[in-house]
Amino acid sequence: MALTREQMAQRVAGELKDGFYVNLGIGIPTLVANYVPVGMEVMLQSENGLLGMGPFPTEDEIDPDMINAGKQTVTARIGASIMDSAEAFAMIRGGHIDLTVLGAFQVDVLGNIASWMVPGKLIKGMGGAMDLVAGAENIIVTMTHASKDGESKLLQRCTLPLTGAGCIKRILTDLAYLEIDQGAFVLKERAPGVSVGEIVEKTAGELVVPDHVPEMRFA
Amino acid sequence: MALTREQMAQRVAGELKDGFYVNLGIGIPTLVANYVPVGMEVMLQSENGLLGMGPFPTEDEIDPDMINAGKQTVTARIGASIMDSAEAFAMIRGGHIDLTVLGAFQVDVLGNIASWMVPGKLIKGMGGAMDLVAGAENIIVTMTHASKDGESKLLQRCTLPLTGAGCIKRILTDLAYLEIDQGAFVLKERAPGVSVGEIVEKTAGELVVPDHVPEMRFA
Amino acid sequence: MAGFDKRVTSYEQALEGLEDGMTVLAGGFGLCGIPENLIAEIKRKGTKNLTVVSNNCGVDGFGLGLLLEDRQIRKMISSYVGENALFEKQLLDGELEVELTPQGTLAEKMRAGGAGVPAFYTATGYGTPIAEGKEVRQFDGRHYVLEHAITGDFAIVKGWKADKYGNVIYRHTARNFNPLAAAAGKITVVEVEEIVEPGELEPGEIQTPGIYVDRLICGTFEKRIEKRTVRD
Amino acid sequence: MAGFDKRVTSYEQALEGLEDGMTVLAGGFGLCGIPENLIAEIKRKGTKNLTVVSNNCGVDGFGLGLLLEDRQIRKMISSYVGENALFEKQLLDGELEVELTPQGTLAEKMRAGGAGVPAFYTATGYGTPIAEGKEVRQFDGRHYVLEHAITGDFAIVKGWKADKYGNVIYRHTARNFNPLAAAAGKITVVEVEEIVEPGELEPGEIQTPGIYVDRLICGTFEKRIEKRTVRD
Repeated sequence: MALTREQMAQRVAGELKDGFYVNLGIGIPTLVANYVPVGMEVMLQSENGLLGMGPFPTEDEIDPDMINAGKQTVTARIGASIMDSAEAFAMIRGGHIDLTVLGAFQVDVLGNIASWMVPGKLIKGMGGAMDLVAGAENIIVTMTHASKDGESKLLQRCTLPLTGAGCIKRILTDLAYLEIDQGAFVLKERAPGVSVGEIVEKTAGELVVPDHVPEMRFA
Repeated sequence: MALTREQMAQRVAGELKDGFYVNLGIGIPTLVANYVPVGMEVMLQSENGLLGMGPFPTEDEIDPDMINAGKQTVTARIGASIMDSAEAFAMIRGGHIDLTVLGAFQVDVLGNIASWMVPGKLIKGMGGAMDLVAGAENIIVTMTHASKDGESKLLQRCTLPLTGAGCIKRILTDLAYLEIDQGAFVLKERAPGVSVGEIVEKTAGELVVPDHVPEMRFA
Repeated sequence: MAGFDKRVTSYEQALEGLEDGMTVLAGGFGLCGIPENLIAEIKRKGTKNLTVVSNNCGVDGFGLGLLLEDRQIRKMISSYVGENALFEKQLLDGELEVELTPQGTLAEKMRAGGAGVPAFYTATGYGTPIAEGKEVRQFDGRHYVLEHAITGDFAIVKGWKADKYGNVIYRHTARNFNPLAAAAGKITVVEVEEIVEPGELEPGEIQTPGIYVDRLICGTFEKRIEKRTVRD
Repeated sequence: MAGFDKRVTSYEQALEGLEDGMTVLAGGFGLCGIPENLIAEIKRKGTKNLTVVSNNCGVDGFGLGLLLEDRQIRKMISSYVGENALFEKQLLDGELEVELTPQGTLAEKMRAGGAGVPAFYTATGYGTPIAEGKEVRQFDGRHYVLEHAITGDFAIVKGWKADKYGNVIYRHTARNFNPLAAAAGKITVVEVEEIVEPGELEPGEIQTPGIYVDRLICGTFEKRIEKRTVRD
């Protein structure tokens, strides 16, 4: 069975470490915050200028001057700091963020990522995505393995305009966890009940399948 | 008579305007602060990170965490702000300082200035002088017209290593106030009692002498 | 004292000298920390053919979205132009030009503009359409793109509190692009919620020193929320 | 909570891993805001062959001057090396290398190092010995010099107050190069006068966010004054 959005978030949370500064993109990445293991602490960065994002506010706490990069009203946790946008991106560009999780349209075997533009559709803009993929040392892409039409999103070469070149090493899809190594996807784990055959079939780019591909485990 | 250091400072103060942000170098430039005309207000910047330098502290006010770019203990005036050194120089480099006054060893007809190094002597370093001459829109150099040995400091070409190239337009010496225009010094004013002849004699670089060269006036 | 008193008494005065065809830098992220009254004054003034540098372009009917209604903006330099029907229409009709710029690069370009750095290298956008036509250079084996500074004829900025010297502090994440715009404007106009007595702001806590500020005005703000999210 | 608790309990721990030949960025201007106890610990440790990036080199017998006594510094990158007899002697004897860098360029190089900008253009130093061997380029008809970022294996920083998360504020002009060094160190060690309870520092007033800080220690400081000037 393909992973649910919640399961994908839960699996990504398994990559967190105590004391990590983390930037979570919009969508599935945002859900990762719900699965931080008990006893572990991470600090969430929001690239508009907030390090140490807390939960959404209560009705009473809502403050139009306190929003995240998704423009949602948020709170600041104990230990938070607030800075201007140049400083927030200095943090990102300077490689100070331990982990960035973001969605994508396509990823290829060279670690290229396309996530911001589909030619012919209206362009909304890349926001901070290009800075994040160029700046973070450690990025996990979350996306469905294939589009609704069944087209693979793991390609030999991205066909959409890139967000970043050669910057992705780890991908979590609804079917598998893969790493990119020496110009190929390497299948590391499969979703419970998903066969290697299905993953092979839905992966357009070169895929290395080890002898043993363990199933992901969820608590 | 050649101007005293105090008179030189007083003459430079005549170039101040109400609301100017000003950076004063060490030596004679520092004295300019004593001659700000009554009813006029200027804000002094110190490039270590203080905008709005006040007077020296009283014994009781002395604070080792409050110093100026000359490393002297100072105070902050009402309306002051304190920033890190990158921001202090952003202010300078970005052309936000209205007037910079600094000393020099030599100036030439191209507006080159040499003020930081005499080969063969120990080099102490340029500090912020190179940033100041490159960043300020408006610079006045104060220096004696000639060295103690009688050698002119206003040259056709500087012989000492430069602090900045083509950035000086105005010079106040103990003998004259001059401007640089089209590759020559232009004699604008002479110190009271100093003859045009003496200035001509002590100026090595090309000098334009207008028909009428007024004497400086001091209140 | 007049020399450092940056206060003006009307929004008309605040934007005196703003002319057709100028470049305006605007603070704010989404609708958070936008100079909403200065934007409204630009609409009232009817200035046309503007290049506006702002991370976003407001929404339909609020913020910079207001300036689209009378086609006052010729070109936007932004990272995300958002959910704005009128924007979409003008873009597709070719009435509006958009120069998309990654958010961090946009912030750094404005910072560079204020700091007198004409150009800098960044890894952001290497190998993407953003790098097309730009110089690419390797440092330590990694590729970087040369990006140029941005400055504006005017900067319009929203602060929280200021003193009459133009020393400004911002509130929470309403800081965002505001101090960057403030430093990069030839004429910088700041509107704030409160003008406090001189000396009330500690020198060390000031986020935009008055040297960057030409005009200061106290306003009242709607502070519309774009995405109201709450927990139980 | 352990993950964000940056506190260490000894100066030995604070500088664990500092090795011969490393590059150390030091905050401070003159003797103002220098990490005096961390410098003293480097002396105690006896680490040699260091490259030290600091605007100044202390004075004889205090601050970075201490590290000259046992010839621990191989190279200084500074704007002004000051009035320091031992410094002068080692320089003339060829035991010490000095890379003079204009003060604003030094600050910007450190800022660039922390911010992931590998290089930037500045007008400072154009046409002077500082520009020799460096790329010069014109923007808008003016000449600029290409300068590269500086980072350090360690940064040693003096703050005023911090919380255990490593969020730091500085006091008055003791800020100077400290936040720049903090952001540009691979391992950043901050010593402060006081460690306050979490939540005591407002998020918006923090000058060095904890993300830049690896180790935090509370010390006592002499705060020697270099030029004591008073008015009557």
